[in-house]
Amino acid sequence: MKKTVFFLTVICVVFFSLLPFLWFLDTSLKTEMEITSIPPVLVPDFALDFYRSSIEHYNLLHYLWNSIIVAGLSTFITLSLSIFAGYALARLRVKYKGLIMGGLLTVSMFPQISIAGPVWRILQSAGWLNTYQGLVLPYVTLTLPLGVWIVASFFRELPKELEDSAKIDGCGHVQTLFRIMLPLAAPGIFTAAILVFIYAWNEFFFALLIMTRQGYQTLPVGIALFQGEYSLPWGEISAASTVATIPLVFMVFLFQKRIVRGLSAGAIKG
Amino acid sequence: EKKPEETVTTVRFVTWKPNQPEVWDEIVALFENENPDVKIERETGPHSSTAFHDLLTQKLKNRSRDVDVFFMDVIWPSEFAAAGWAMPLGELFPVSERSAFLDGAILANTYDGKIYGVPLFVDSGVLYYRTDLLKKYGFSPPETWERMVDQAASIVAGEKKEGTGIYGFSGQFKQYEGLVCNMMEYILSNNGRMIDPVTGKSDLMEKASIGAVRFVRDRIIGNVAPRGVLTYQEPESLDVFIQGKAVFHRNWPYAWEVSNNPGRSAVAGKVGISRLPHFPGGESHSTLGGWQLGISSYSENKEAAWKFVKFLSSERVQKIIAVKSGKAPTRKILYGDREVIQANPHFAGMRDVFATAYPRPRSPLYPAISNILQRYFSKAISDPGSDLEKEAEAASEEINRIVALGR
Amino acid sequence: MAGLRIRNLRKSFGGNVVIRDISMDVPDGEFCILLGPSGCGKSTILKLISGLERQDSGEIFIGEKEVSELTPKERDIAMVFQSYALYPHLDVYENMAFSLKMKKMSGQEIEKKVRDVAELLEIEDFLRRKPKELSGGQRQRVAIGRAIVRSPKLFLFDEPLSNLDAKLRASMRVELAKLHRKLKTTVIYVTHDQTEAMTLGRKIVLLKEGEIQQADSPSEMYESPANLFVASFIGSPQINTVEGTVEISGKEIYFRSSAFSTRVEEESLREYSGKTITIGIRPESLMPGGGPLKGNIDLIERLGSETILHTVVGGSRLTARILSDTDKESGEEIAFSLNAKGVHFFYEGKRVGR
Amino acid sequence: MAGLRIRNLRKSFGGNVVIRDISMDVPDGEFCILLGPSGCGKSTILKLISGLERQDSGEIFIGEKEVSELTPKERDIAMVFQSYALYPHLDVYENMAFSLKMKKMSGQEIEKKVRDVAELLEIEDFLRRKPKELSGGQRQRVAIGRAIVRSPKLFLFDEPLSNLDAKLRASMRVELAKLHRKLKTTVIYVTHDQTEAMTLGRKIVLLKEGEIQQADSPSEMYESPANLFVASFIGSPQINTVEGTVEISGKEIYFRSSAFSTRVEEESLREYSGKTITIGIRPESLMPGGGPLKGNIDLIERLGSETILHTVVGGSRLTARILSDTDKESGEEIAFSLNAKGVHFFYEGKRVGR
Amino acid sequence: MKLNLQTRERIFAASLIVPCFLFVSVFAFYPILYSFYLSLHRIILTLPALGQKFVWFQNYRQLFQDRIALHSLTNTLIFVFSSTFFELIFGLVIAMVINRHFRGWGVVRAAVLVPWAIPTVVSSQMWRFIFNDKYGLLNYIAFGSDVASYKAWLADPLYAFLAVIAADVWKTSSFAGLLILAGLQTIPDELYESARIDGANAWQQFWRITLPLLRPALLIALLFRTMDAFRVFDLVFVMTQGGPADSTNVLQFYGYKKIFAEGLMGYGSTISVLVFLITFVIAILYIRMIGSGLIQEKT
Ligand SMILES: Nc1ncnc2c1ncn2[C@@H]1O[C@H](COP(=O)(O)OP(=O)(O)OP(=O)(O)O)[C@@H](O)[C@H]1O
Ligand SMILES: Nc1ncnc2c1ncn2[C@@H]1O[C@H](COP(=O)(O)OP(=O)(O)OP(=O)(O)O)[C@@H](O)[C@H]1O
Ligand SMILES: [Mg+2]
Ligand SMILES: [Mg+2]
Repeated sequence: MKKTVFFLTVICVVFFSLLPFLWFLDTSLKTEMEITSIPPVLVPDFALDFYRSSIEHYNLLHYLWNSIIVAGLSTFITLSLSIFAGYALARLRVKYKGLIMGGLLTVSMFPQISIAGPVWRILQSAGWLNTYQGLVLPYVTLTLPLGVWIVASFFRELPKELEDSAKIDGCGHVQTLFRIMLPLAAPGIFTAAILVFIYAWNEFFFALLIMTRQGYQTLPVGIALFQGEYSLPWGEISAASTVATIPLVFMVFLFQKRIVRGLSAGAIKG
Repeated sequence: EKKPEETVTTVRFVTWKPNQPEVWDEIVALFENENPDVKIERETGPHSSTAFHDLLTQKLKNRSRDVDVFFMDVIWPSEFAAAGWAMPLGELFPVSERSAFLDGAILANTYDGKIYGVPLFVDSGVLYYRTDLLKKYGFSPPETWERMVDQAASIVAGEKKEGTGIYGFSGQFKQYEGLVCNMMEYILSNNGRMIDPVTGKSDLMEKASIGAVRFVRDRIIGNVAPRGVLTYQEPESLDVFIQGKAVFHRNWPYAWEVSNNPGRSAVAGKVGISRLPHFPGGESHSTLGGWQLGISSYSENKEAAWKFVKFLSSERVQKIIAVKSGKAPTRKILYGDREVIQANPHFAGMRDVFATAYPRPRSPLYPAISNILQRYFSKAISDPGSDLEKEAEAASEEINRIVALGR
Repeated sequence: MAGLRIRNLRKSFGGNVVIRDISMDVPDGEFCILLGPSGCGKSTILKLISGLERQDSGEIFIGEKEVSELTPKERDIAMVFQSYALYPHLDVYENMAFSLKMKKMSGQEIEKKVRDVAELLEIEDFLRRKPKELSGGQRQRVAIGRAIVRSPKLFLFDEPLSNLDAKLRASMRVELAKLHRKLKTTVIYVTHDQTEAMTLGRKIVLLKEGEIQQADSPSEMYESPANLFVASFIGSPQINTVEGTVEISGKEIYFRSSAFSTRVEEESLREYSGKTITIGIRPESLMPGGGPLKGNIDLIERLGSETILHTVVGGSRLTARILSDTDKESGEEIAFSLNAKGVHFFYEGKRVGR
Repeated sequence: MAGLRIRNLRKSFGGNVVIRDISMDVPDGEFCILLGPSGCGKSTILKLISGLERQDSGEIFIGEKEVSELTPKERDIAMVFQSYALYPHLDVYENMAFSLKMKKMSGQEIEKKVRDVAELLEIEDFLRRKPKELSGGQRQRVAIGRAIVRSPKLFLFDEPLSNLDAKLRASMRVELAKLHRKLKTTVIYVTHDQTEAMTLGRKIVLLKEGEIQQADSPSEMYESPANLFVASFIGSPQINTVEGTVEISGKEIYFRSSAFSTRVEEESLREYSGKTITIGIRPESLMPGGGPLKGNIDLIERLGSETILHTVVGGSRLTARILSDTDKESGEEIAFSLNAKGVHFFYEGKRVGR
Repeated sequence: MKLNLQTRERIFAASLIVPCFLFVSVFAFYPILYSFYLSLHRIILTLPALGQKFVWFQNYRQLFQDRIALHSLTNTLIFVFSSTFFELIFGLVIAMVINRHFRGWGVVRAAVLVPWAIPTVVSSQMWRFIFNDKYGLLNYIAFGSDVASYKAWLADPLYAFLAVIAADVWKTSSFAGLLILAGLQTIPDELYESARIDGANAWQQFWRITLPLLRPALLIALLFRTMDAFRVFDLVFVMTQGGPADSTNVLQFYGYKKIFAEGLMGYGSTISVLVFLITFVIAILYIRMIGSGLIQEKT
């Protein structure tokens, strides 16, 4: 009895979590006629028309490519910086450590609007609107706190003795970081990378402001601004959305453990 | 090997995603053929006017060099002129040339006595209706809004009896620029006004204005039109019509082509078009829409850019556009052109509509004003219990404050 | 190989003084134990010696060289940690080879050294395993091997056995002692386990709150504790302590407390006549079978080879330890006499006499 | 108060049999110890008794009542956990009152009970503190108090002392023993520490892999281990074991191994003539000062009150324990005689004779 | 002279942190100050001729008279409180479900994470489609094939607001759930065993053990979600554009409109500053609580 209730709850939770996505996935495989039909068609035609059309008419591949570049670059830069800063903050004598960590945490909570205007002006005067670096730089800034916190918390969990041991064995700081700490914190770094990637992949506000040229727009901007003439192109929207979502769904299913750990490290442990 | 770069100038044209991309491909190809020294690079933005505005103005605020020629919605020239984004055309586009264009369209491009854009095609609100249904119930196209509502109501009731679900009317009532266009038509046709053209102050509190808004709220929304229209822009509202789910439909001229295209429309051949209705004692007024070509002040290729603008707005190209994609031309002469009329029989009676179409308030602060208007209208029509006088007063105050800012 | 000399070492962490003025000498080749309760600064001393922390003042000599300004790398020492601190991503061989690689030793030389040490420690068979595939005792051996392979001047051990279970600890203790006999390198060994300290060290340095209480051989420390702290810290069950006064009655000296009175043969107490002193009685020095200490048995703990009697004598709890079993039962009366060997007197914490 | 009777208890976790057919009786008021190495199923038995887990088969009686179908609540037992499991958000008073509140006892009654128990355990002073503001020993007391306050039929203790340091453990051990004397409630006490088991229990049940090896009094278990496992598990240092064969030479019986040969006075060995048996010698039964077991001292551990001699006798390592110090040094020769009291023989793991 | 060991370490540490610090300064701290600076000026991008006039706190005065701004603020607050409230409730359910181990547990946990991972823009489009007035799934579920009674959810001020909340709750409950889960997992099993022996039933265990012990985790989840909910933008942008009748207009969207659509850089910056101040206060609270949480954990 108890078990039944429990499993019903589980099923409900899973169902509601997946329903909208599955519905969109379903929609993307339908035909124009099926989309608008009442009652809704459950088993689609598996027509790939919408995918074709969103590639041919709506620049889907461009968006995809831009998203990959922007998210990839942001992840790479953020992680490189996070590793250094995270190591220093977790392990080295740093003055005002609490202040720095607290400051970083605050940054991660800045509402975009409160920095949007000035950031936009800075990028404008640098001539970096509509460039990859123009979007990557704010992304790096906004994801750094997350990256540093997670990486630092993983570093902090490594026993201090390992580092002491390495130093006695003859490593300097840099060697200790690269030969001992880095390989050991690899899972943490990977976790941070996943989270940063997801953030950069999903970010909309800055992408909307900074990437005004279609050739540079990322998937979220593309999807948000999708508009046809005669009707909202729901088929294409759902196709593009599916394309934008599938990689994330894969990541979630492959790395859920790490993600959960990373999120709670970032939040609870702080 | 550097030569081709030196001789070929690239003109960057910021446009939205056109209805018939092939027409534009053809036109651009034609131009490049005739002007081998100029290459056109097109960048397409979103089709929504607001989104396109945001995109374009951000480029211009950025003094981006990758804009030479751009489309302007009819409400933008003042803003673009005041901001210094659009280049004044002055000598390039002398008064003598301008007279060949529709007066309203030219007016819309004028700010502070200078002209900043060349109108390429005009839009104005028109009423589409289902010829078959009107005939079936013995109605003729309505002259007044009251009539339209009554006709719609009886047709809906009649069809319902036969088991066909149909709405009376569809238009654009989402909180966005199109809402201002739609609402202005009701207000003007009740002898009301939104903004005093001289002082720039709000006239929303006038009885006529409020009356028109009240009519929309009480008689249209949720009555002959489904409440869903509150979320509709052009595409959604047209969708309802071409699926045969609305008797009347307010839209721009482009919808004619679409709704009569059997490949896309379920009501092809059963669509009629007429001037918009008016209130008793008023006159039918459409909102002037349409798109202009502007040249960026920051363009490095102004000469080539003008060449392209001139080409696009020339009689023959406007004709191509009119014939092939059903856009209403801005050159008066084309309304007498046989081919144009043949392709767009509805243009014949439309010249007057276009000629009398009324532009929206011209102000560099129009975006802010428009946002206030949108808010006011949206609030007014979506909440049946709202106190219109109070809302109008509040909106007026805000508009006046914004207008004062620019002083 | 080299001796260690420390002079006036001080260290505080943010206002909290952890090491206060410590000086000690460890001759070349000696096995020296740092013993003390948790938090007394044992690990801190090792960190100062190794250069992982910098002292506030004082000097550290390894051999004849003052090393305070040297990095850990330059001090040429090896350290074994409580948690072993094996590099989890490297296998046993690589763990042991790591410090040699850092020294840019040639591959061949490294190979030879590692193999030799592995043989010595009998860990040749799992050179290719990762640390997590080893048992606790094996890990401990690898950690020691990693230290040995460098042939350092000085070994530092920080509670290397405290993560092992009791049985393994006992056997590793024996092995460590033998290893030191073989290598003869100077060892500084930290522990808070007195058994370990007593069995391993030639010399024990007993610390409390960053200060040296006594530095002596194990048996000296047990038999002649410098003060009450040392007497209480060393020995299990703990020494019994009772406060009382010294009374002189002619030639005889008496210790009188509320619990009991007894004559004592300790001439040096004469000068404390009338003063309050503390008597300390080792549990095995309480000999049952008649005597001046009369009381009741509270509880008997029979440990097989020995028996612990918890008794109450005149209101004071005294613990006695006898090697045989007893036929007494809880609640019965009992009387003890004292064996002078395990009886000490303390005045204001310091030991008096003998 | 009630006794405990267990019959043919079995439990497996997902195919992994953890308890195989255990039966035991604990008379009312007895202090019974469950002893065994880690993972042998001790905690599982407690969980089955308390009803936190359900056995696969077998019966559990508390008093005269079969309780298998009852919830933990209905069994009227109390349990003390190794981690204390105090509710961190409740203060000491509320922790102790919790189970009474659940029973819907009146506030006054609760107050009285809690105060009484607090007095008994000397924790009145911190009734308003949260668990995290208490020391380990205090927490332990609160956990015990929480159990006592309910006056349950049965106490279950799951390694309650293993989180404490050695000294505190020793003193809590004594307190627990006294408490039991006072309350006289039946106690089932789990530990893997043999000292605890030996000192606390009237009766020890020694488990291995879910099976009872021996259930006996502490001294019986030390002096007459049922098998080799019991002999090795109980006693520290561990019993010395050497394999060898029985040889009969007329009236005399000899034990011969590669390490040594000795005559034994154990008539029952006669029937194992020629067979391989194991001799077990308690360290204190190896008496130095001449005898048939001749070897070398490998290492001497001086523990103050006693001395452990690690020796090698004919290739076998033997550990001896003497109560006094010795004047011998490592490397010297030594000879032992055997004290028959601590010598046992095992054939195929089981004890032979006496 | 050779630098002291500790000094060398300090310099090394600083050099590791500096790049990170630069980024954050240039793209986060400086902009905040700059926003404040801008908010003291009248800057109208569409009227560059007016220049950049210093107007003291005029913009702020105006802000407090701006009905729409106050309305957006109210909307934002209602949105924040109601969405976090439901997120915590559902988060708690999710956490309790995935805290148990059962077969397929990993899959369930991953499934629960999906909404969190999906781009907000995409989920907004999904929900917009589900709420569609003509062929939305919700209408079908509610009214079946009775097309005539289909509701235009997003056309109704109340429903539109609820729809935005629903979309947000759907998307972020799982995140809240994960934070709560982290708290749940710190509660040792022994406490429950002990409570069972003490006679507490499942319900009593939940109220008397789980909930009080989850308090820190719940607070953290609450604050985390509150901060995030204040930044709502994507949902509104895609689903409603603030309409109908401003019923879904929120501060961040309003500020965006002011600055980037209407070109009122000065006035818009005032809103930026306001939003920042509100979130900053919450952030401080949050950091304090984490701080004390950490201290609690250690003892
Ligand atoms: N890095 C540090 N910062 C601040 N205080 C420290 C630091 N390291 C040690 N301490 C403090 O110095 C004191 C001595 O610590 P230390 O580690 O040397 O003790 P210990 O004798 O090794 O104890 P244990 O037996 O528990 O290992 C303790 O009070 C500890 O809190
Ligand atoms: N809930 C469970 N699910 C699966 N296996 C379990 C469970 N509980 C215990 N076990 C297994 O049962 C065996 C006995 O466990 P138990 O906890 O009773 O050992 P123990 O004697 O108490 O050991 P320790 O001294 O380490 O506490 C172990 O191998 C353990 O892995
Ligand atoms: Mg230490
Ligand atoms: Mg256990």
